[in-house]
Amino acid sequence: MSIEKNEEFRPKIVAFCCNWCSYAGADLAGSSRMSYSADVKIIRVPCSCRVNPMFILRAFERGADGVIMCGCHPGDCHYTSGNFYARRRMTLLFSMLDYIGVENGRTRVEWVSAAEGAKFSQTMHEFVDKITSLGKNVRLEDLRCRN
Amino acid sequence: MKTEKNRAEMIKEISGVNPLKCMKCGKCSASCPSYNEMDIKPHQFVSYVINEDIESLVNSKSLWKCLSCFACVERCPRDVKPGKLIDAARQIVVRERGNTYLDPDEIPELIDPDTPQQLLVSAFRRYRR
Amino acid sequence: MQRIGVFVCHCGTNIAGTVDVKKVVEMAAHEPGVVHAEDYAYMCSEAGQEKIHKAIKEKKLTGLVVCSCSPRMHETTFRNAAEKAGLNPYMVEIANIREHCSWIHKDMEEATEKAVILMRAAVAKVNLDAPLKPGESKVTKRALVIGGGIAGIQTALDIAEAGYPVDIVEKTPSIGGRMSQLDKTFPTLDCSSCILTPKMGEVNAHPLINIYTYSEVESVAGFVGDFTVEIRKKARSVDMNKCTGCGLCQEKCPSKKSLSEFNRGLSTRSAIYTPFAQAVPNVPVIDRDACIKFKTGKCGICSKVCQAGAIDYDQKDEIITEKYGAIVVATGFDMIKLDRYDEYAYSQSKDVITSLELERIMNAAGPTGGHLERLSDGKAPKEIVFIQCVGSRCADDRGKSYCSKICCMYTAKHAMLIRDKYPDTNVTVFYIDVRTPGKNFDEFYRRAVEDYGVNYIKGQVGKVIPQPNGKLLVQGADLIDSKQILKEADMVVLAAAIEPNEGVRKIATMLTASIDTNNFLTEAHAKLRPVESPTAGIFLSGVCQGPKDIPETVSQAGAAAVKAIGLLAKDKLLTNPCTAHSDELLCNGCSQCANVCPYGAITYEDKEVNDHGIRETRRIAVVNDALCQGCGACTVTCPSGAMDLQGFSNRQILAEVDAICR
Amino acid sequence: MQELINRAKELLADGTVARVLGWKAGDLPYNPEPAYFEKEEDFADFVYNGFCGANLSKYMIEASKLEGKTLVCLKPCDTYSFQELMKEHRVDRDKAYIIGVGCKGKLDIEKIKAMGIKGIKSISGAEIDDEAETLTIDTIYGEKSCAYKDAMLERCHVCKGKDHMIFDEIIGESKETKDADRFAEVEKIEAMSPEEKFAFFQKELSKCIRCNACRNVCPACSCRKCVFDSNKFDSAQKANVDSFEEKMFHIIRAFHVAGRCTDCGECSRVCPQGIPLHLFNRKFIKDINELYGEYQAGADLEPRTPLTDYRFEDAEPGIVAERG
Repeated sequence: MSIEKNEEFRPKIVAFCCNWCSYAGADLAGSSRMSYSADVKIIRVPCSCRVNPMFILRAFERGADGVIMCGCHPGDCHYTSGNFYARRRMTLLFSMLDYIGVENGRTRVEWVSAAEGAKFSQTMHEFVDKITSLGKNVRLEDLRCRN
Repeated sequence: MKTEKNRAEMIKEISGVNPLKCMKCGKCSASCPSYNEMDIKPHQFVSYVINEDIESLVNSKSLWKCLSCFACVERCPRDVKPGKLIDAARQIVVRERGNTYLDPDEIPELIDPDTPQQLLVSAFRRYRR
Repeated sequence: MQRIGVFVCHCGTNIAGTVDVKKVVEMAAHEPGVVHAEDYAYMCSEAGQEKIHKAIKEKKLTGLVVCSCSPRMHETTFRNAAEKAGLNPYMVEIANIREHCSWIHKDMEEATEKAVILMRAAVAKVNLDAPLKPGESKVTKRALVIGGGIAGIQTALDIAEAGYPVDIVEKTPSIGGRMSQLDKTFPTLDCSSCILTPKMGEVNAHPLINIYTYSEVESVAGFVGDFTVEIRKKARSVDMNKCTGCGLCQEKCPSKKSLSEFNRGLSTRSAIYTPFAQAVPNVPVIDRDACIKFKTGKCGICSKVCQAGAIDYDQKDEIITEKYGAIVVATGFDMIKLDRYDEYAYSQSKDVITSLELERIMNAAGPTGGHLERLSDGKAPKEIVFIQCVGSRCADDRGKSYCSKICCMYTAKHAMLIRDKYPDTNVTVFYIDVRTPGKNFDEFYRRAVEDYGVNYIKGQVGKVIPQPNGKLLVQGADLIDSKQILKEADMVVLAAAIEPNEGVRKIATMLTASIDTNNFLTEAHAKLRPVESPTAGIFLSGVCQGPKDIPETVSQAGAAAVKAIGLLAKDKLLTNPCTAHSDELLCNGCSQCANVCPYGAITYEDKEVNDHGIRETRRIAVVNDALCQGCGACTVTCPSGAMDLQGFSNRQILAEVDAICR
Repeated sequence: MQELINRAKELLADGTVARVLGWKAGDLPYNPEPAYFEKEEDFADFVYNGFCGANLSKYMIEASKLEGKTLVCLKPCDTYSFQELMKEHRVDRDKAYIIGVGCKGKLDIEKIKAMGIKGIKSISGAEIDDEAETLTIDTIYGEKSCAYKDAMLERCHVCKGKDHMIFDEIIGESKETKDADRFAEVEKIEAMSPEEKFAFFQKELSKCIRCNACRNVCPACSCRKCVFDSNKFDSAQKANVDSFEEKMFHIIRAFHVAGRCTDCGECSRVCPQGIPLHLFNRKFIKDINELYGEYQAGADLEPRTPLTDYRFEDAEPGIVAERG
């Protein structure tokens, strides 16, 4: 039985990276040429506390298959307490998404410092594999946006 | 006859070791109790595997001198586990020679009384796999 | 509608190598609002910026998108280029198609598609940009140096030389740090205290430098130019103004059993002590855990013998609050703990010592008065073995993954000094590689080998076994002669790895300075800004930033001082204009945002508001632009979206999300 | 109830209050409406019985802007909302004269109808001073009766307790009605498989017609201009075309009130489609209690709410995946 793979499923992944740590970590992963899948697109935010649950739900609504938010390690935040608030907010959001039946692998939070280029690339590899295994996001998508 | 390349690959796969991590510090040789009886020294196992010179490794005396006490594995600062490499080399020898495995009740006569207990333990560890 | 210009950089082949820049330009031309799109080999070059000026003037652009390297690299370059051509510098957005795209993807088609998406997101964002003007904030003309070692001393001296007041905060009772514990220094074999003590004197005498010893930083608030720091001056129980430093109290003090930290625990000291003779300030400290007066209430001999009446048992910790414009971290290093390296029998035998302990033993003011002797039986060692890279270059969790950089040189120094002073003592060094990267460093090492006959063996030591006869059996490998070495040694010296001083992580959290997993402070840029922390106003001096020797520490200390002086010389600083702003028509005045603001930049006032004809006074949130650092915590806590962040507004980020998911 | 009316008239007469905020009898016996009473004779159709479920705290936002004091009758669960609004400076404490009215559990007319009781002419046994054991309902098909408990609102079965958090005086006694675990329903849903959970909420939320009744009644959801109506967020869609938009609206609304929702149950009560909206808020309350320590919004005036506070050792978001 031959499963004809029409066009191989390419996940759309949005990554919110905080300007001081994880964005710098992504830069380091880039300059050290540590490759990861091209499906990940990075949006720069001043701090992980800037990420509003509305942005994440909007990303899913517009057809994203996975959303990952990266920030500084707790205690290292450039604004002293930003990532603590983000951590609580994201825990509640993920719990609510799990509550309404969305696979909880679709969202993730990872603390990456400016010196952890390898960890950033490794995290993106894991996340892309997880989302590819989960397949297309159908539960949180706005059908109008499917072009 | 398998080529040297995939024998080396097999050794790496069985032992789960990335030989490139070795920084040639020699701590494994320094910790090896049966260093002097060996022709190829523990710190050389890694370079023989990297250079894919498995033939000489397999025919070397040290293949059977290693007690599998894993002192080298314990102390290697780069987690290169030379003990596991030579162990994997032995596996290749055993596998290539067809299936003339030892059968359990042959063992008692083969062992002379003053074999070091450590040798038996490492033998069980190897064949248990 | 905005008139946007898109410039796509080749960056030589860095981008053009895996991204079809022509395709990106072609796709850019179709984006809404884009009236000009072109590519060029090096956008950050003069010629590249010239293209920007020309396009802005000719096409009267109102927004600019540059698809190039990371904004952390050239955002300021392109903003200045835009400003020179009359465009507000904050109407510029950067799409990172190098570090986040061309460098990490191999397939041309895949990388180009991603570059186009990133370009689209940047265009979507710039469409919603608004012109911003940076505000100003004041600069307190005073610097704080945390740590009183050679790094802190040198930085303080250089800053004070430029005429700015400096405070040094040192945790131990005296400045001097690790260098004061050394005997000689490489490569010149100067006596360490001979070159350090004059500097300590200079610092002590300098009118602009104020030294807080036996003190720690308690808390740091504020940001660049306006730090408010609380320093806890721990109670010394000795009045510093009265004490003449005669040392009588130390002699008479009956409690003599506590271990001297300065001598690495190899000798004892009295409860009231100064760490070493040349201590600055030369005022003793009472160790309240060891002092009999504090433990039992009896004794009090020191106050009786002190003619100056300087002893004051009920002295309390003092909190000093001070304002600073710049802070330099110079917290230094310490040796790693060797208790997990039992193959070297460090904790089993007293004759296995670390190199720092050897420094103290060979130092005239050390526990053995400068005579090289075994700590177990006091005899002179005839056979000494040095083991290099103990805990360094180790990938397992026992040690450190990095090379500690200074051990090869100081071991060569030790070997040379021992062979020179005790010619009949054999010295053997087990090494992996001898790293001597410095002026006169390799010549120094060759002198140890050629002139003093130090026996260098390429190979490591497997284990050290303390023998019943008191000697140490060293089992090592000689990779060159392919021999296993069994050597009986009288003394084994471990060149152990170095790590940042504990407590640096707490300071990094207070300063919000980023720090890596090895506890070294992360520099703003590894090559181009090695002495600044990414957090503005925080500078790094010495080993707190990475392993280095004294010459490098002193040069980095000077560099950190110059950076700090550069900051203090300014009367006012341009502040980040991307601050939060509350829309008075939407604000409920519910004060949720004030709870999350780390800088206390949000206040409330009752304001007369005309909301579509309804005129009433409402409680409105007001953001103080000088304090706000633009983190955005308030914008998410605000349910109605009244609070928005300029430069990263809700609609902009949503536009980027839409552009990416389209 | 008569005692309440006399007291209200007294305070109105001697001028301590300029108006009284209570309930006026509606056209049917089971739908009293909140109303202002300014003159003696208005009190003719003042009513306070088992159907007066509305939470009057939210009206106090506008009432605080009027001249003079307003007398407001607050049930025990309403007082939490009043304190939340005080915490956020939306109501003015000294513009309100609070009478803590007794409460024996409020009734849900949908439940009565669900029992097949139709054509209701009058209901007795729902008065505040009755024993609240059984309801006798006179309908055009004859007389029906049912137990008070079966007709009670879901929120009264998990009542937070009958003591008023804030009041100037208390009139009428209350009766304990809690007989169920507050998070039982939430736990039941959490135990379902992802497919079942998704199907459950898909079914429930697809009924949502975005009438915004839940938003209008919720005391915590009292922004001057809601984010879903302003252009601040590009989310101002009124008519929803796809299933996801209701989810987005209700999740974001639950997020905005998280840590501030007092679980007064009004959203579920007023929903014309009968969607159990309290399940969202209660899920957040359950998570906050488990992860960050017991917290009851409105129980005190402490400004720090769970989402504007933090501890170094908070759980990592990954815990959600581990908990499953």
